[in-house]
Amino acid sequence: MKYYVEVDDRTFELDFQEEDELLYVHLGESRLTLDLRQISQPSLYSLLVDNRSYEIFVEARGDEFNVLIGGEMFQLKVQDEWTRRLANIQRKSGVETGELAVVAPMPGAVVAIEVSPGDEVKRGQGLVILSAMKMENEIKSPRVGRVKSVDVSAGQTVEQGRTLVVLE
Amino acid sequence: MKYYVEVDDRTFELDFQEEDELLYVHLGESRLTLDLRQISQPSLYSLLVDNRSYEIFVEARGDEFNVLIGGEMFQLKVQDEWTRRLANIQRKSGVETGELAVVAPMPGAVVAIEVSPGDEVKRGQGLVILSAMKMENEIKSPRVGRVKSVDVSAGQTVEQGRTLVVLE
Amino acid sequence: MLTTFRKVLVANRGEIAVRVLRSCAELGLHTVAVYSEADRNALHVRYADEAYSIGAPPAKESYLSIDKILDVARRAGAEAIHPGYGFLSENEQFAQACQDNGIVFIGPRASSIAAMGDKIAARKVAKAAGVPTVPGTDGPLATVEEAEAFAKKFGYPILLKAAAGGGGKGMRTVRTPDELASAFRLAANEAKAAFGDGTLYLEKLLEGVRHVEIQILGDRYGNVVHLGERECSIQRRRQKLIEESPSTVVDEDLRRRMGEVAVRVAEAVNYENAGTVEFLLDRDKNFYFLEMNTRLQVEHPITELVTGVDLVVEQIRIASGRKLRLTQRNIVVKGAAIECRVSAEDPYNDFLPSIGRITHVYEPSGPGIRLDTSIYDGFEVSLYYDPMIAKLIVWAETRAQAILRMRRALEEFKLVGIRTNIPFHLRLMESPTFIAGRFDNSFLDSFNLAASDESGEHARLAAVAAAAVAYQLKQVKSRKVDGAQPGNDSAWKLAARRAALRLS
Amino acid sequence: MLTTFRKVLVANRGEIAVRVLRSCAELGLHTVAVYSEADRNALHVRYADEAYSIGAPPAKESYLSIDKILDVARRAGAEAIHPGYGFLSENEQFAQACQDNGIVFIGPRASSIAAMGDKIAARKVAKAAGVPTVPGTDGPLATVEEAEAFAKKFGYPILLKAAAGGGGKGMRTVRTPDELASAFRLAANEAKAAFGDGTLYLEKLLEGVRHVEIQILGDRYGNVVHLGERECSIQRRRQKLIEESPSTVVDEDLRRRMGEVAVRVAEAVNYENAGTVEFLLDRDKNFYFLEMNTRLQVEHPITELVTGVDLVVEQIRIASGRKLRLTQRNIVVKGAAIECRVSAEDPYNDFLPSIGRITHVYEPSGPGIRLDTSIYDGFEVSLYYDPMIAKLIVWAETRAQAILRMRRALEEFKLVGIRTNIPFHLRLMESPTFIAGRFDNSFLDSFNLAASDESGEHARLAAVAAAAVAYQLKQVKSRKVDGAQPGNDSAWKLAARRAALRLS
Repeated sequence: MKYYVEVDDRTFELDFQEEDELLYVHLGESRLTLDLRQISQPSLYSLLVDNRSYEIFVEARGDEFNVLIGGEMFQLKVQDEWTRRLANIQRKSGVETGELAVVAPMPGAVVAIEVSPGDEVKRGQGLVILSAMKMENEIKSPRVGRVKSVDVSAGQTVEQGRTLVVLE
Repeated sequence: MKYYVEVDDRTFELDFQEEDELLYVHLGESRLTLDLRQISQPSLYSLLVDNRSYEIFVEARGDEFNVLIGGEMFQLKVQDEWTRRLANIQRKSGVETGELAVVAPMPGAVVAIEVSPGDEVKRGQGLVILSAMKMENEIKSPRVGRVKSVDVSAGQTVEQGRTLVVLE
Repeated sequence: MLTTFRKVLVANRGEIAVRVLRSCAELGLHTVAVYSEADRNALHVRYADEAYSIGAPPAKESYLSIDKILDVARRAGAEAIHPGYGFLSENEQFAQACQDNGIVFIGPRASSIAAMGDKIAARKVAKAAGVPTVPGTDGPLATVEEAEAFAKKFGYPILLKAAAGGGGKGMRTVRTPDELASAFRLAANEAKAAFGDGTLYLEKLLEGVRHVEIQILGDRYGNVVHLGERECSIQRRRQKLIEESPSTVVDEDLRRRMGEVAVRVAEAVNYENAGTVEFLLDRDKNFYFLEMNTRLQVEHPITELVTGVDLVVEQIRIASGRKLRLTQRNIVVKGAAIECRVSAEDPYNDFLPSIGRITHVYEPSGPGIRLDTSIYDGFEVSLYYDPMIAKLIVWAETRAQAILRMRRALEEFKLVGIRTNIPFHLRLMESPTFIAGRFDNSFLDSFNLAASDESGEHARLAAVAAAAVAYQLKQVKSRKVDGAQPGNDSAWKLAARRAALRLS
Repeated sequence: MLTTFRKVLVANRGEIAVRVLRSCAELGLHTVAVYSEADRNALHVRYADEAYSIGAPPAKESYLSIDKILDVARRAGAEAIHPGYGFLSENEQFAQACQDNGIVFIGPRASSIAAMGDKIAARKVAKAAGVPTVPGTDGPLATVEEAEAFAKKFGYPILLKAAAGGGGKGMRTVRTPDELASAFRLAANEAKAAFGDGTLYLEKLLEGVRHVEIQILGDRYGNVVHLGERECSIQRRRQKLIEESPSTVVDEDLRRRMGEVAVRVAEAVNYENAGTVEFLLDRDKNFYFLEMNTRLQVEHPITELVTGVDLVVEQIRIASGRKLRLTQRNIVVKGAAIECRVSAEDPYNDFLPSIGRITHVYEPSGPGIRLDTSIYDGFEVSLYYDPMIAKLIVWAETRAQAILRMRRALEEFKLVGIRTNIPFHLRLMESPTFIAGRFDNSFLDSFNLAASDESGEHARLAAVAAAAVAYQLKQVKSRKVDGAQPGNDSAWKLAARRAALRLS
C-alpha cells in the first residue's frame, strides 16, 4: 500500500509491506523495519524504526496529521494512493471565494468589538478582544481586507472555532 | 431503597433517599449525607460521608463486595430488599454434598502430585506442588478427608480455579 | 506563646493545595479541603480528611469567598488556614478576618500584607529602608494623561503595572506614545478583573536585566533569615516559566548582599512567615527592589531542594508561634535545582489554552525528581482556573546535571488527551543560551520554538510515523469489518502477542 | 587506563532497567534495551534509544540468554553492558563473555563474582579474612543424610541454603528432623530451577537477629569505601519487603566496625564496582558474615538518599576506569530513608500473585518521594517475571518523619485493576513494633494484617460504601434503560455537573 506524506514543502512516498508478521516500509532508497504500538488512547504511540525507539504523539483528523517527537511538532498531510487520486479530481472543481472567516482560537467571552461592517482593516489590526483564563487577548486581522460582517456581540460567550468576523 | 449489608458477623440495614440532588442514608440512629464518585474503572471511588473524605476500592461480584479503606479490607454481602427476599427462598432448597474440590489458587505448573485416589489425608497435608513465578508452593488439604480423585498430572499447566484434587 | 492547632483548612485548589495537604499530613495535622463544583473529584478533595463544597466554579463564587471559607472553618472546627498562593493568599481582609474569628492565618500579619500588597506603598517602604528601587511613579496614575506625562519624563519604554498586582497580571509594556492609551485601558481592565482594583502605576522598563528573588522566613520574635535566590528570568509575557536556584550570575558575595537587603525589607514591615523579595539585577550586578510577595511562591520547591528546608513545614511552625530553628549560618545552598511550569497551553497554537480531559498521565520519576501536581487520569482541564497543571522540579549536584536530568524527565512526562508546553520546555533545555546561563528576562521574546532540522531527518521520521499510523488505522478498520478483534495493538502483531501471552 | 564508552546496553527489564537507563541518559550515554516478546510496550523499551527483541517471555529464552544479548551488543555497537540485578547480574560466565568480546561489564570482575557466587566458597573467603560467619557446613551437602548428620551436630533449627543462591530462593528452614527430607528436596528443586544448580549447604538458624547489610564501592585501583548500612530485617518468607537506612540499632561505632569488615571482605576478592556485604546482627551487636552480593541491590536507593551518592553513576564511572571520587571521610549519612517494595501480590489471599491489567496508576509525589517503577496505565502484570512492580522510597530528616511521609505516600499510591501489597505496607507503617524499631528478621512471621476495629466504626463505613456503590450501580442501570446518559459520575449528580461545566 502506497502513502504520500506532505511535510515542510516536501512530499515523501512510502510503500508498506507485511512479511512474516513484520511491517516494512520502502522510502526512497531505504527499506525500514517498523514496529508501531499504540500505548494509550487517543494519541500516544511507541515506534521502533530499525530498532531505534521513539515515543511519539500522533493526532489524526482526516488526512491532516500532527506528529510530536520530543520537542518538535510536524504538521503533515497523509494520503493513500486512492485518496490522493480522489483529492486531485476534487481540486479541479474547487472555487476560491475571497471571503475569510476569523474564528475564535479558544473558548472565551467577547470583551469588546473593535470594528464594524464595512471597515477597511490592515493586517494585524485588532478586530475583537476575547477574555479567557483571566487574560485578555486581542484577535487580529490575518490580512488586509474589508469587514463583511461581525457575527458576535460584546459580553457573549463563544466556543472555539466560532466565527467572530468575516472579511472580504 | 433498603439495603442489607453483612460484614464481620454483623448486619447493617441502610435506607437510601434522594433529596434536592443529594443522597442520604439512614443507618441506625444516624442520617448521613453521601457523595460518591467513581474516580476510575473498575474499582476506585471517592466517597464523602458527612464531609469526611475517603478514597476506597470497591470490588463487586454479584452480592459479594470487597471494600479496601487504607490498610483495611472488608468482605461484605450486599443485598437490596428484593434480592434478600429471593435469596431466602433459594436457601431453603440448597443441599450440602460433603464433597470438596481443592482448586489451584493461582495459575502455574504442576510439579508433583503427593496423593492418590483413596488416600486418607489430614488437614494441612500436602496434596500437590505448584510452581509459579519461580517459587514452589505446596497446596495443602483444607480438612480431614479421603481423596476421591486427582484431576491433574505432573508437568501440566493449570489456570487459576482449576480443580486439582477432589476430597470426600 | 505557642498557638497549638490540630486541624488546618487549606483555602486553595490545584497543586498547591495538594502540596500543603501533604506537609500537614506529615506533621500529623488533620486537614480540611474546600472545593468548587468543578473540583469535586480533585486530588485535594480526595487527599484531605474532610472536604466541603463552597460553590460554583468561578473563583469569586468559591475560592475567593471569604465568608464561605470562614463558614467552613467554623463548621469543621479548623483552627488554622493555609491560603496557598493566589486566591486569598495576599488579601489582608482575609488575614484580618481569620484573626478576628480566632483562626490562625498561616502567613504574614494583615498589616504586612497591606503594606506590600499595594505596590506603590511597597516601593515607598523599600525606599525608606534605603533599598534601591526601579525609577517610577511615587503614586497611582489617575488618567492616561498622567501616565503620558510621567512617561515623557522617564522616557520610553515604560511598564504599566497594577498597584494591587502580582503574577504579571495587569501589566503592559509601552514602547511608543501611541500604544499608551490602549495599553492603559487593557492593563486597568485586567487589573480590575484579577484583583478588583484597576489602579495602575508605572516604572521605567529596565532592559537586559534579570529577575532574581530572595526567599525569606521570619518568626514572630523578629528573627528573619534568607534562603538564597531564585533565578526567574525565563518568562513568557511576564509569566515565569522556568526557575532555578542558584542563579548562574549570583556569587556568594552577591547572595549575601541581596539577602541582607531582602531581610531589611522584611524587617521594615515587621514580617512574619514566608515571603519573597523580588529584584531586578542588571549586568553590573546592581539590583533594584521590585516588590515583595507576602506568601508562598509557586517556585518555592527549588529553594527547598537546594537548602533542604521544607518551607510549608516552617510556615506552619512559625504560625504556631515557634521560634525559627534556622539560623543564617546553617542555611547552605547545595547542588542545583530547576523547575519547569507545565501548563495546558499549546505552544504550537500561540500558547492558547488546551482544554479537555487528560486520559492518561505518565509521570517522570526516579532519582532527583519531584513532581508537584494535581492532575490524574481523567482530570478535566477547564477554563475556570490557571492553566498551570504541574511543576516538574529536579535536583542534581551541578547545574549541568540538573539540565540533563530535566531533559530526561520532560521526555518521560506525557499527558495524553490535551496539548501542553512540555515540548517548549524540552527545546529550552536544549537551548545553548539557557545551557550557558547567558540570558536576561527578555530571553523568551526572541526564542524560536522551531528546531533546526537541516538534514530533514526528523521530518522524514515524522512522515514515517504518520503514514504508519494511517496504515494501521486502515488495517484495523478493514479487519474489524472482517470480524477480527480490534485493539490497541497493531493488527499485524495481534497474533504474535496472543501467542506470547499464553503460559509457556 | 580510561575505558571510554558511549553506548550502554542494559541487560535487564522492569524498574531496574528503567533506573539504569535514567542514569545513562543523564550522563549523555546512548542506550540499548533488550526485550522479550512480553515486554514490547515496556518503559525500558520506550525510554532507551534503541531496543531489540531477544525472544520469548520465559527468561531463559530471553533475559538469561548470554548469546542473544551479546549478539545485540554487537549489532548495536554497545561498548558496555549493565546487568541490573537478577538475571545475568551474578553470572561469571556472562561477565567473562563480555570481557572476551571486548565489552565492558559494568560490575565486578568475573573472578570476584565466581568467588562470592558460590556461597560455600564465599564463607571460606570470609573466614580466611578473619570475618565471623554463621556456624554451618564448610562444603556442599551431597545427600539428605549428610544434612541430617550436620543438623544433629549443630542442633535444630537449621537453614538449608542454595550454594548458588540469592534472593531467598532455594532456602528452607528446618525445625524438626522429620521436616528435613521434604525441605531438602524442595530447596534443591527450587535452587535448580532458579540457578541451574541444586547444590545446598546448611547453616545454624540464628534467631532474634537482624539482617543488616553494608554497601561498598571499589575501583580498579584497590580503593574501597563503604556507604553505611541498610536494615533489611522486614522480610516475608526470606524476601525483603521493607528496607531502611540507617538502622535504628546501628550507631556510629558499629557502622564503622561493620563497614571496615565489609571493606575487608571486598578487598579479599579484589573487588571492583558496587557490592553489598550481608550480615546477621544479634542483640549483643555481634555480627556474622552471611554473603556478598556482587551487584546493585534492589534496595540501593535508600543508600543513595541518605548519602547523596548516585550508585549507578558511580558504577559507570568505575567501569570506565576512573578512580573513586569518594573517600570514606566525605561519605556522611544524613536523614532517614525507607523503601517499600510494592508487588502485585494479594495480602488478603495469602500473597498470591495478582495478575491482570493495571488500568490506572495514581503515583504518589511531592517532597521527599522517589518512585522507581516500570508500570504505567495499561501495564499487564504477567506470571513470567517477579511480582515486584514498584519501589516507593522516601527520605526525611528523621525516621519518624520518614514513616509519616511513607504513610501518606502509600495512601496516595493507587493501582487500579489488580491487587497489591500496599495495604500491607500501610499496616506495617502503623505497627508500634515497626515504629519503635524493635524488630528482628522474624517480625513478619507473627505480624497480623487485620487492623483492630474494636468500635466497628470502620466496618460500618465499609458497609455504607458497599451499599452506596450497589445503590449507584442500580440507579445507573435503571436510568440507562430510561435512555439517560450513563457515566462515571453518580447519576444523581450528573445534572449538577453538566450545569457546572457550562461557561459561566
